[in-house]
Amino acid sequence: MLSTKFSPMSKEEVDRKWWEIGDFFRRNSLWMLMYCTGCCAIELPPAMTSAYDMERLGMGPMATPRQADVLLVTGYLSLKTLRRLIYTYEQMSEPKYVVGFGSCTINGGIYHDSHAVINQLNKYVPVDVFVAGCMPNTESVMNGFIDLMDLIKNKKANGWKDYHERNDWYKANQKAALGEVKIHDEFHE
Amino acid sequence: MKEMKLFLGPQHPGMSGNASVHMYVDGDIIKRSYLLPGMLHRGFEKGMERHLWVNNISLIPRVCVVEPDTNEMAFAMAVEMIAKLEVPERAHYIRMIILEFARLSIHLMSYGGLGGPTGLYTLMYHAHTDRNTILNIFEKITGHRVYHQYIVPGGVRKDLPVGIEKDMHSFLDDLESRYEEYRDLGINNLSIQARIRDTIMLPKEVVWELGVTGIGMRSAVNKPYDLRKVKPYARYDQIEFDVPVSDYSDAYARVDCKLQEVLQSISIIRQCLIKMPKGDVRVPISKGQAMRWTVPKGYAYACVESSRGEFGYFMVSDGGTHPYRVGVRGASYPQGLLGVEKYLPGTRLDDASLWIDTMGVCSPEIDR
Amino acid sequence: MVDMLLMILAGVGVALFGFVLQTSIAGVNRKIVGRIQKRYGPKWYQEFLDIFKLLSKRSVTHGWIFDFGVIMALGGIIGTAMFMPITSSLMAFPGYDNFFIFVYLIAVGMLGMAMSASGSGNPLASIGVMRALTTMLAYEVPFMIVVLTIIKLTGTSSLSELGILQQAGGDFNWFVIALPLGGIVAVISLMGMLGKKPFVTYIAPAEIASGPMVEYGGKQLGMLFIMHEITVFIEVSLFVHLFLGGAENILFFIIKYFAVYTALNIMSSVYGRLKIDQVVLFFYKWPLILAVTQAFIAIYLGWVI
Amino acid sequence: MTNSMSNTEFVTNLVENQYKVLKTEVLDQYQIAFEVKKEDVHSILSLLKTSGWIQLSYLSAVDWIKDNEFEVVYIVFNWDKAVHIQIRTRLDRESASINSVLPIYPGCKYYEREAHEFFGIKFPGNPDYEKQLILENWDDIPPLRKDFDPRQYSDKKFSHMEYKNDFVNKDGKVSKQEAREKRFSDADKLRTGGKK
Amino acid sequence: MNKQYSIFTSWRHFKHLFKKPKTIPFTSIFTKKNMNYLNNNSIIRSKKKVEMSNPRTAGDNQRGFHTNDWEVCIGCGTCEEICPTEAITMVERLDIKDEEGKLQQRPTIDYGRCCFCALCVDICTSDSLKMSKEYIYSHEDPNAFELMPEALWQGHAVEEGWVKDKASNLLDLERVHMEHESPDERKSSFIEIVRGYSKEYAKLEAARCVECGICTGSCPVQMHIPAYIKAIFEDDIEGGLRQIYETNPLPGVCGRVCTHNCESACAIAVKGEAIAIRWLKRYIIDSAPNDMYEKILMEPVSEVVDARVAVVGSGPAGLGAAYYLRVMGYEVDVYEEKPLTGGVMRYGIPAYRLPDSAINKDIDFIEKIGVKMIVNTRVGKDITMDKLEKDYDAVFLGTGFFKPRSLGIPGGDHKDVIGAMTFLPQVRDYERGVLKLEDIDVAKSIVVIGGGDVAFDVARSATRLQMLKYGKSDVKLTSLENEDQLPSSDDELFEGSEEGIELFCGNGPQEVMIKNNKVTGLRLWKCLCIFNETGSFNPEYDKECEQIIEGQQIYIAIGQSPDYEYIPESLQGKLQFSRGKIKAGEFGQVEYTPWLFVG
Repeated sequence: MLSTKFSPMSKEEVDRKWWEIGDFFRRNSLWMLMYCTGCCAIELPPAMTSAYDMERLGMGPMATPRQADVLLVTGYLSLKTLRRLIYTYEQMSEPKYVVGFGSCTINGGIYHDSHAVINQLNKYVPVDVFVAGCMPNTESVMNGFIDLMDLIKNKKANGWKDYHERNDWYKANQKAALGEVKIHDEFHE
Repeated sequence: MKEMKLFLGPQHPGMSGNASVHMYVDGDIIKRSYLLPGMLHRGFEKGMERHLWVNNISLIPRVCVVEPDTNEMAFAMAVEMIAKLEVPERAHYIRMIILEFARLSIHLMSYGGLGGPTGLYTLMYHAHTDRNTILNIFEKITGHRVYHQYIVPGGVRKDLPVGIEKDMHSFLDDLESRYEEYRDLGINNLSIQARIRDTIMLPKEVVWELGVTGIGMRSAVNKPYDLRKVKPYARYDQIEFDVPVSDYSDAYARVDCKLQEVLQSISIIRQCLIKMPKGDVRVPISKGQAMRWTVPKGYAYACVESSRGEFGYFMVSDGGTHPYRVGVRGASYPQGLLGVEKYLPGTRLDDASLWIDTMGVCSPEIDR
Repeated sequence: MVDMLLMILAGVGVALFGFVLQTSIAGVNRKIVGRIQKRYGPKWYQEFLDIFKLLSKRSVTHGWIFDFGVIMALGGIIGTAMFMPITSSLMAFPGYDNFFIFVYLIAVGMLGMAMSASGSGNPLASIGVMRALTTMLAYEVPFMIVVLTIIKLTGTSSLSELGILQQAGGDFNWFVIALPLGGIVAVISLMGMLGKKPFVTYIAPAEIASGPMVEYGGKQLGMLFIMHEITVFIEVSLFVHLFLGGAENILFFIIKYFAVYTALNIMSSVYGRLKIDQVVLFFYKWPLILAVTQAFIAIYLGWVI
Repeated sequence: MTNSMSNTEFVTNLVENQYKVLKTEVLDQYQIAFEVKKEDVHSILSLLKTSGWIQLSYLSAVDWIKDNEFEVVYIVFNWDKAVHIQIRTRLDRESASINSVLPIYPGCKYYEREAHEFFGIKFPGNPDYEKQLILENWDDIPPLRKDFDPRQYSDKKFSHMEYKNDFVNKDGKVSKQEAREKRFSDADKLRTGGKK
Repeated sequence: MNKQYSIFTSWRHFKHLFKKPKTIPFTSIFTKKNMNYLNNNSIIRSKKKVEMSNPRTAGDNQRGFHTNDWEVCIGCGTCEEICPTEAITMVERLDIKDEEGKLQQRPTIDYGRCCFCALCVDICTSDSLKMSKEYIYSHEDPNAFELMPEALWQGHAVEEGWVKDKASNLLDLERVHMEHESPDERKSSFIEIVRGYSKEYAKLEAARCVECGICTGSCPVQMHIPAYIKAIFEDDIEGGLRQIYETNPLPGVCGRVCTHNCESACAIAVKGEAIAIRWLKRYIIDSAPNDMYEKILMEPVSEVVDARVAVVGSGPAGLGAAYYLRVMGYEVDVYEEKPLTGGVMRYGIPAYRLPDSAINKDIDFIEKIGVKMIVNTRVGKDITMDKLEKDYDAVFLGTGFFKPRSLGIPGGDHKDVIGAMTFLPQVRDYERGVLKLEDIDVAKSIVVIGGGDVAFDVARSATRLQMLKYGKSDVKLTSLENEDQLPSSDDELFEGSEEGIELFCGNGPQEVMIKNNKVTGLRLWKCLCIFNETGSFNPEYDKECEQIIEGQQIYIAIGQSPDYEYIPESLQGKLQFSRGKIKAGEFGQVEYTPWLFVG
């Protein structure tokens, strides 16, 4: 009976099924890495704490990049931060997602002509969802997360794959803005 | 054992804000440490020179994220000082209400933040929930939860909305009734006391040396050195309030002062609501449309008492439509940079993030 | 041979049961703690989602010690859990439920984790491991004294027999009541064992960024989570069997287990974390004094309620 | 704190009696400014410190590019007398250097580092003043100088978003907006006699 | 202080186990779309549909996403100017109807820049740009963050959040007070009413301008209005003067008497008082020292073209043409029949509005750059058209409308029914002292017909003459249009009535009442409508509503027609006329007579 009914799935199909199952877990247990790169981080505590209780969505803060699934880039990125952000992003285990908060990550925001702040985040690391606002209210943040989950469900949150595929492009952009991604100070010799 | 290099931040749950404390530790004891600022550098002082006087009001709250109102107030005061503006009486009271709510909000946040380094997350959850209510009140008044852009040179941007007093009173009553609960959960709790008593000292002698102001200073020198008392701005001279002080400058004393200030703030807001007159709330900086407002030539240094100390704006105007130079004295600049370098060594690794929290080091205002 | 296989299978079953039980209860506990924090908390099965999510992720390795340590930790803990009696009569390896087996075997898992964490090369991880071991030293001493007192009083170190002994004495003739000081010491030590506040110095996200776990991500972290859940299962079960009179049937076991774990969780939710030196000082002060007093009272004076 | 007006007078007498002050400005009852010569700064500051102005509130600089000068500003405060004192002095822009006030006010350490970083003023006597503090791998002139244009720098290094949306509706006609803008800029050029 | 602390203090918080949490339910956090996602996400698929899910409604002042009512928006671009983040770009939309006082452009907002400061709302000149209470928007594509605000946000109506009010307004809606002579004083003399701005006041007034440039389009000569206002603001008189002279050779005159269409188009006028553009122009002219004038005026005349042009008539058109021709390098001669150049400026407009000094200043400078003025020479009488054609390479006709239109009602040809253009030159001549007061025949009571600026000129001049002559004034003014539709400018109406002119607006004259060969009054009928359905002039009257107003003289100021007598008949045959004007091509060149140009 089994042998007649069971048509062996192709390897791709098996992979796809596994991936979908994995996606279910992944999107229901997004652990965030808050890198407080900018102001928008201030709206995350309300989201995480009792008023909005983000844990209901299965999300929670994580201490280190290795443990986290989604990197929250909360606002503008100065060059000094961007170096460390790239470090952080590359340390995260895949699949990983990035949410860009606020105007600054989209097109520079109020710091568009500053000498120290980059303008477009998605030139340096791939971004899956942008949340508008300066800063986004807690509700926008929460809705942004649902959007990310929806994207994961529809297999559209592929930023991390893109980072592999177009690694040269990202690296070139990083180099153009930063000069050098490597950090030079007493602690990073 | 050899000295070990450790980072506290920038991406670190114990670090409030995007800055990094570099530490050399021996076992658990910090041997040397210094703050690595600049992660949040946006070139504010340059940016302000390049914005019109009126446009600057959208820029300045962003100097210190958690407490935008003191920025706005200091900026407004500096402009008013140069332009010799007479702010309407009602605006003074509205400003005080906003400032005190901001103080409440940041004290709650930092008291809740005590829960982070000590692991008492319940405290954090409770405090942030109450802070959320304040943010909602702010939103009703100013249009945004965090970046209020409300206190502007010449007054405030809009009058208080109708019926907001009710919201304020109900929140204040609620907070006051739960004040003892808060103390019991936090600093009366023995496990927290173990962490903050007799540790992270900032001795009286070094306060002046560092230039630390605010609670960090008052909890050490036992004198009411509060700018609201010493050189009253707005209408603080017409309000009765006490300045909590202490002569034993451990972390406990600082948190204790902070909590007592919460009560004082509540009382100030109540007095303001009673004393507030009716009338206009804003005068323009000069005649004409906003893009052509000018401020006469002059220098000014205006400072306000933020939750972390003296927050000052140094301003130079050359009579044009843009400020010539704006310098920001971040309130936590001394304790954040020099304090970490000189007085963190000797404490334990566990104390580093408590230092940052109880001193109220706000990295965006250091970096600017 | 078949017996042996069946027993091992049953042992794995016990470990699995422990994992499922503990993970579910942990999920429910997150909701309960959430209540204290004025919120609803996550879904009760959130812990499962988290663990499976971690297993579904790709992970980075930091050398073979790192990977091997994780497997050793998980294997060691599963091995330990296999010997755990569920009720006083239901167990995979009857007769092998001696208290000391657990003390010995659990060290394998801990060692694996310590090895792996040190293999990651992150200074925070080594600090974390150091702190974990220090804490362990601190809480084990009073706990051992209390347990040895029980063993001395009853003359047996088998968990199931201890359980049956307590049940035979009538309702609530539990050691936690019979030896009240020891009971308090055991509860405090259990909090240390489970890594509950105020004794959770080795995870301490705000200081050492979750300590030993700092470099783990993806599958390794998932395995560590499973290991952690089973460790908790072992430790709480030990307490149930030693101090709460074991369990006549599975239902009682689950109820007692739930009650102990939840009570500890609720308690720990309103405490902050102590410093590592304070933890050691604390355990060597009050619990040790209490434990020694209890041993003295119970063994030499024979005052047992 | 009472009798504040006499506080500013007190300061004025204190400083003006002993040093040559180029300009005195009483900004309000809590603030007073002195413009002094570079050589006098340190002695005035130590005088003030001994008279109770023990807190250095702020130290920074202003770039007066038209005069080719930097103006260094020290703001000190006395909590008992409640007067902020600005001490301002001008330095030559090309070789801006002034001795550190570290021995008088230890709190100036980081302010001086920052002033060096953002203006390029040298502070001999401050051990670390040449280390980078806020910026990292900076590759241009100090950014707070007036001749530094952050927009230029930003455009050079960081791209801007170029939106692909098309909201323009011209119906294939000549753009009036462009014509208008051209006229605007032409008119602006006229100001300087751009006709020539 | 009694410090109470123990291990157990925090246990009181166990009570929260049995209290309702403070958490906000999902249905007031998430949008409906996201709530549906959540509903379908659990392991057990729930069939339950989400009925209501709305994020928390923000406070009344919420600075959310923008909405912009395109009907109200005038496209001034002030929002673009003030935006601190350069997030706003004005985008050309030619699908919007082209209206006076509006530009065909609307703002787009880049939410990758916007900082939600609401300064754009506070400075919006038409109050069309508002902020809604919507604050939720996220997208995976950064391109989706440039939006064009419309009255609806994302296709549905939303509540208003931050709107401008009195306190938050950033525009200055009130004009800087201009000093006027008081009505009593000015009534009895011809001194200039408007004193002009001082430097300080001019700067304040200039500071009100938002530089939108809508006015430029409504100006007949397309002056660089925002540019020279900015120049005033920046205290750069020289630059402003240059900008003015680029388009207008007679700024001194225009600064006093132009029709200032710009001011009715002014963006500030949508909500407040328009910028005093005309007076600001006058300020530049008045405050510029003479040497600056010369410097600026001489600059452009660089090369000399070997060609000569004759300009007939020295009115505004003639002088303008002369100036620009001269600037281009032509040699220009201006022919004027009257002893003084200036045409209507000199002989039409009364001195209280336009003193001679201002005209002289302008004309002197035109003369200075090399334009030759030949006065007292009437073309057609003193010099023939043919001669002009022979002597010059081109001829420009800049003659004005001096012949009064006739009234066409009974009694309209009486000698006491006087045309405005007969009267006004007399007034000017009196002011100059050419005529004596006694020579001018002004009756004790006067009726003026017409509602334009000229009618007011007549009425107000007559008032002054009466005051001088009799010590009291009695002038009535009647027009077809109602008071609020009068074609004259508002200040004329306001100042006129201040000076005691009685208005009988909305009435059509039917008969001049004559008794004993003397005018005694005017019979009026109520005017119902002035234009018929097709829009041509065809007034209808209400005969029932009759009114007779008394007056000994009647002045007609209902428009003038040109006088082409000077053009020889041979030439007239070739020309075509339309509504009193010579028909010409695009550049003023007359068909079939290539050497002839008209204004």
